[in-house]
Amino acid sequence: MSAVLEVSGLVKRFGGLVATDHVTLDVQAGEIHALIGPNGAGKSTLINQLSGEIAPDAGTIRLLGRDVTHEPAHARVRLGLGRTFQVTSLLDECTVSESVALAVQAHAGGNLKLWDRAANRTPVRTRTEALLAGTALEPRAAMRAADLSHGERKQLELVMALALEPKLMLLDEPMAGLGHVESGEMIEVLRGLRARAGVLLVEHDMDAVFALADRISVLVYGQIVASGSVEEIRENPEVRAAYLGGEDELC
Amino acid sequence: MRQPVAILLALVVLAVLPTLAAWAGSPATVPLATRILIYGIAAASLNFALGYGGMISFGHAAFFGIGGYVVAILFTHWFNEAPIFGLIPGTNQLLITLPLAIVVSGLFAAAIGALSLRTGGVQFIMITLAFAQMLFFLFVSLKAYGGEDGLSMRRPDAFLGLNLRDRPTMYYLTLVITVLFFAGLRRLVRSSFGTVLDGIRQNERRMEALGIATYRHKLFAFILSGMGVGMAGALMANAMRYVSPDMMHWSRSGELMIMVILGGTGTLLGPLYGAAALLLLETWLAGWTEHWSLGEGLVLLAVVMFSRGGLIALLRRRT
Amino acid sequence: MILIIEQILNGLQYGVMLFLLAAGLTLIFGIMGVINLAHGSLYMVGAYAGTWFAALTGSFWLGLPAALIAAALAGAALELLVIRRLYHRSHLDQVLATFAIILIANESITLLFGRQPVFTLLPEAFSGSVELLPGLFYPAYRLLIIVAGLLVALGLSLLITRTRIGMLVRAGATNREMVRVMGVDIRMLYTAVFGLGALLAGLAGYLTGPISAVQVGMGEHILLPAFVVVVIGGTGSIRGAFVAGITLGVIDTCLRAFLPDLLNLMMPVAQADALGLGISSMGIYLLMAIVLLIRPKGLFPVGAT
Amino acid sequence: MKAKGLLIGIGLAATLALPSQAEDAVEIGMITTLSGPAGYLGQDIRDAFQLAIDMEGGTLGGVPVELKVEDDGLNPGKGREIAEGFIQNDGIKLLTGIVFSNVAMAVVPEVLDGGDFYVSPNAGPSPLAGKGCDQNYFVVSWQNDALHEPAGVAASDAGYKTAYVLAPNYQAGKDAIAGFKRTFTGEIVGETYTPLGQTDFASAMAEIRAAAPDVVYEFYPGGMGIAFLKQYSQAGLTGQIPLVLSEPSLDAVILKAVGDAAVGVQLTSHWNEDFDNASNKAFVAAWKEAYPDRPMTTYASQGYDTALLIASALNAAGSPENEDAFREALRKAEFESVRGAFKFGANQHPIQDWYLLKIEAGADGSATTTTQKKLLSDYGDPYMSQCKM
Repeated sequence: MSAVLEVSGLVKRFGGLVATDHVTLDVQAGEIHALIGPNGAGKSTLINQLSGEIAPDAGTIRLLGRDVTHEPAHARVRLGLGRTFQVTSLLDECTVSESVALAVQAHAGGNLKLWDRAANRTPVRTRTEALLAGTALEPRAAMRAADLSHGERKQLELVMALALEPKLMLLDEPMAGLGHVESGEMIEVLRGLRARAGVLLVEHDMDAVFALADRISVLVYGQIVASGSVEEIRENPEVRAAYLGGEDELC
Repeated sequence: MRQPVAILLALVVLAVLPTLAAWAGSPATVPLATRILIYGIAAASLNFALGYGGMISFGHAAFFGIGGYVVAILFTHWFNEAPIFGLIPGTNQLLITLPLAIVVSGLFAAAIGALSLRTGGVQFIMITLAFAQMLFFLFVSLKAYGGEDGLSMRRPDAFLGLNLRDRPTMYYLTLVITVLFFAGLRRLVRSSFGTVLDGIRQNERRMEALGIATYRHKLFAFILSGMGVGMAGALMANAMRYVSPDMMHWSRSGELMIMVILGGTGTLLGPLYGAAALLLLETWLAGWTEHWSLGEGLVLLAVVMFSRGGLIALLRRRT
Repeated sequence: MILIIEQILNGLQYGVMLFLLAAGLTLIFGIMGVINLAHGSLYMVGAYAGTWFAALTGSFWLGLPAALIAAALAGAALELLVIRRLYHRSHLDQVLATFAIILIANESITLLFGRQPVFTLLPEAFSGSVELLPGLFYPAYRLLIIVAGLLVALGLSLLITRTRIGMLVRAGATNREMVRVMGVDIRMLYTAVFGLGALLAGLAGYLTGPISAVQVGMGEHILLPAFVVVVIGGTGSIRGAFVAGITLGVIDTCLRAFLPDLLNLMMPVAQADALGLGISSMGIYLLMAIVLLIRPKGLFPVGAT
Repeated sequence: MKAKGLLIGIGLAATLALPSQAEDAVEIGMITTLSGPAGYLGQDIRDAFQLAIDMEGGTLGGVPVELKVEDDGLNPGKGREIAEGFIQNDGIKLLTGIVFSNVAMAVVPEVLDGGDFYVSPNAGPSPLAGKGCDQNYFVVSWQNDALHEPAGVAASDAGYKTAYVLAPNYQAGKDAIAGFKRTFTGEIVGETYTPLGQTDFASAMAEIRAAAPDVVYEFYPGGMGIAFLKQYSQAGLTGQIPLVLSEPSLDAVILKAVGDAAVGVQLTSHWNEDFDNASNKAFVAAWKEAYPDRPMTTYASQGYDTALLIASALNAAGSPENEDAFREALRKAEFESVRGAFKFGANQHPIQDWYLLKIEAGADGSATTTTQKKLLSDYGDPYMSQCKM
């Protein structure tokens, strides 16, 4: 196993508030590493630093062994990072297949070609069809992203991220707002991801976390207070006290 | 499959326009149509940045002026047989001046775009305006090139032995360039780059997450857009045989923007319709009353209040 | 030394003027998200209405309320009839609509008052110069403008920080939804803010009459600098508009006054003159470009949106 | 989508419609600036020109004429468009009216290349006065340079040794300063160019006071001039440092807007309302009757003179169609100019007298401009020798 993501000593301050307090963690290839923590713990801030949208004040981020601390977001994507957003962020005017095709094209390159016909790029089309094949989105291929249901939008984001063939996936609450059935489907999809990439999963849905995660880290007030296997975290008295509190707050 | 038919029909009308105008005893329609086509190119180029790329530039008249001045300055130096800085000889060959105008406008667009694209929203609108104003003031104070009074060209540039002084000839040249331009633009919009640009307009953060260096792509689009406007400016210099800082005035930027909005933002031919509508409206109103701007204001207001998406949307709704 | 103080006062006066216009613009943009190119027309309406009434009554002071009322009414009417329908449209539609308003306003004024610039009264008590320091004579009327502008700034800041309306305005600038949620009649608030902005523009227009020309299109010259102030100050921020207005006024004035001489020290006269001229013509635009390159959201950005 | 094609077709067809056919009347096309801050200049030119026609009962020189006026909006491109419509659609051979040099530069060469006539009632840009002169191009007003030189003469004449000069930072402004400097014999102690359109001159006032010159010369036409004079007065400089200006910086409209603040200012011009000649008296009386509320500007006098010049040529040639006869008649300039003596130089720009005027508090309390003395006789312009026709 090799680390696809290594974070060490990451610090981010907003004024007096320390949103990320010397965070050190890693994600191995083929592993789902879940990051949990109460609201306001700094999970989104951390994710945004990892993706390159916020610059950290200190610490380093290494992606596949390369220091990307000062690389912009798109450069990290080029190196093999894929992500989904907490609030889905799609191209609302594009259809499902156009969206995926654009992701495929973005990955394939040739984005500065002025004189080709994007719609006629056969490899892009084939790959798009392959990515959509068998997913719940396949029958929705001609639908505009804006008209999809919430769960379908979440899925589309995931497919678009996968089109980039990432080595590391940052998933920011993929279960949020999903119904029971949809959640079940999403868990299955995510489980399938493990074979393709390392995953850093930020999630509130504890059932999903316990079902999927190989390792769990707990973030409280910007600090990692515990890290370990599912069982270790379940049993960790410190975690229970600091974060989990009562069982009722688990979900 | 009626669209090709319609376009073909329009082309036929445009092709026989000079004959039609002569027959109707209204030859001034030809230079007017020439100007409409040129403004159409400029507005469509602006639309590439504005409608397709989501970059609301309030300074594109700068490139229009730059394109025009490249032609006029080269002509003046050629005419006076005085090389620029004693080094670069002037020329009156359209085959040199037109590409050069495009390149120089592109360079200015690169510089202005590179700085302006660091901002966004209303700040972007204002900073592009600021750069255009700076260029405007620069040319107003350039005594060597006529300052405020502008530069006159005794003759238009030479091109393949054609007499561009002849209005129908200039018109046909412009028409051919316009057709090529719009065919090229159509292709550009549907290219890989055009697709990516469309994505950036819709959701820049998403495109960044797909690994697209959005800044670089936007800049590239901004440069292409500036080049198109510069080409239009160069054509205008030839059609008018005159350039002045007025071409760069902020109200010209506004006019180009109005053509785009009037015709339909983010549509291929909308800006051309917008240019035609605005110029025809002005010509018609001005011939009718000296208080034409009141009429123009009311018409523009009515268009924006009662139609969304400009003339092209109105047309689509009718058919 | 005296020259420097005098130029700073001049800059202050110009800055105050810019602030009066920018305050309205920045509120309208910050709260309603509308780019109002027609703000200069409201400035013109105030100037014409006030000057006309002053000429009719023979009193500068009676013209003042006329200017304020006319501008505020024009602003409110503009909001009710046109702007209100554009809140949900793109900036582009707003630009087009307000540009159309400029055309309509200019031509209407031409039809009503003719093309000639109109004569403006100067209040008798303020017609001369005051000796502020030994050797420093300063036009009394300009002092009046400075004082009036500073008082308005103070009043506005009290209004914004101490009253319910002000609270709503602030809330609106940061988060439009919040105001709506609070159950406030947002339409009334919008009309009121627009009217207030128009009133300030009308005040600026009327005050500028005696030192400048009241003529058609007078608003367009000052519109661009006012927008520059809004952008430099940070859209939606009254404080930003104030700081940026005053700073810009002073810097612009001083640049024009002292830059050629300063450059003279460093290079030959001819070059220094040309360069100084160029820079001072572009002055405010250059300044804005620099500010935006360093702080893309302006000096005092409002909210996080 | 077939409407696409139709739109273009209909739109262009609309402009094809209605070519107005001339009856017997000679059509004169007037392109002038009627909108925006400078709109009053074009308005005065147009109204005075029309006044001359009306005074003759619809004719000029006995020939029925029809004046077609369009507003160029101070936009060179628009001016050009109007010219093309006049010439090509309406078959008009005689154009006039342009106020501003930049519009003239875009329009005049086009008119002349087609062999048509242009008679300028105002703008007289230098490129068209020297090497670029043309047999069909006549300027009734003045050549731009000549407009400002008399002010320098007046200042020297009055014995001023030091002068402070100001103008907006554009070509006309620099030309004005150059013109003044050419004829001023004293020393220039300060030279300030302000951004075009700027109407706040506070910093300049401070510098003028500091420089303490004998005389100040400024070139600020229109609204800028109004602002300058008001601020000059408020700064307490009026009465302390005299102003000597050329006409555009203090025309009658500016004077009316400024009022008493301008009393004492000296001015050079080629015309004033109080000129004592029959033609001028008739003009003043007719204007006062037609426009009792509007001050009389030199622009109006130039528009009127232009009409009279054209009348004289129409009288001789009948129509501009008789090109050679018409041109010959224009050249002779046999008309009673409201400014008295008038003739054309080799470049068909005026050779005329320049006068010193002064603003004085009038009997009825309002400031008026009175003629002091003749400053220069038979004064031409520096470009005459360069013109080869």
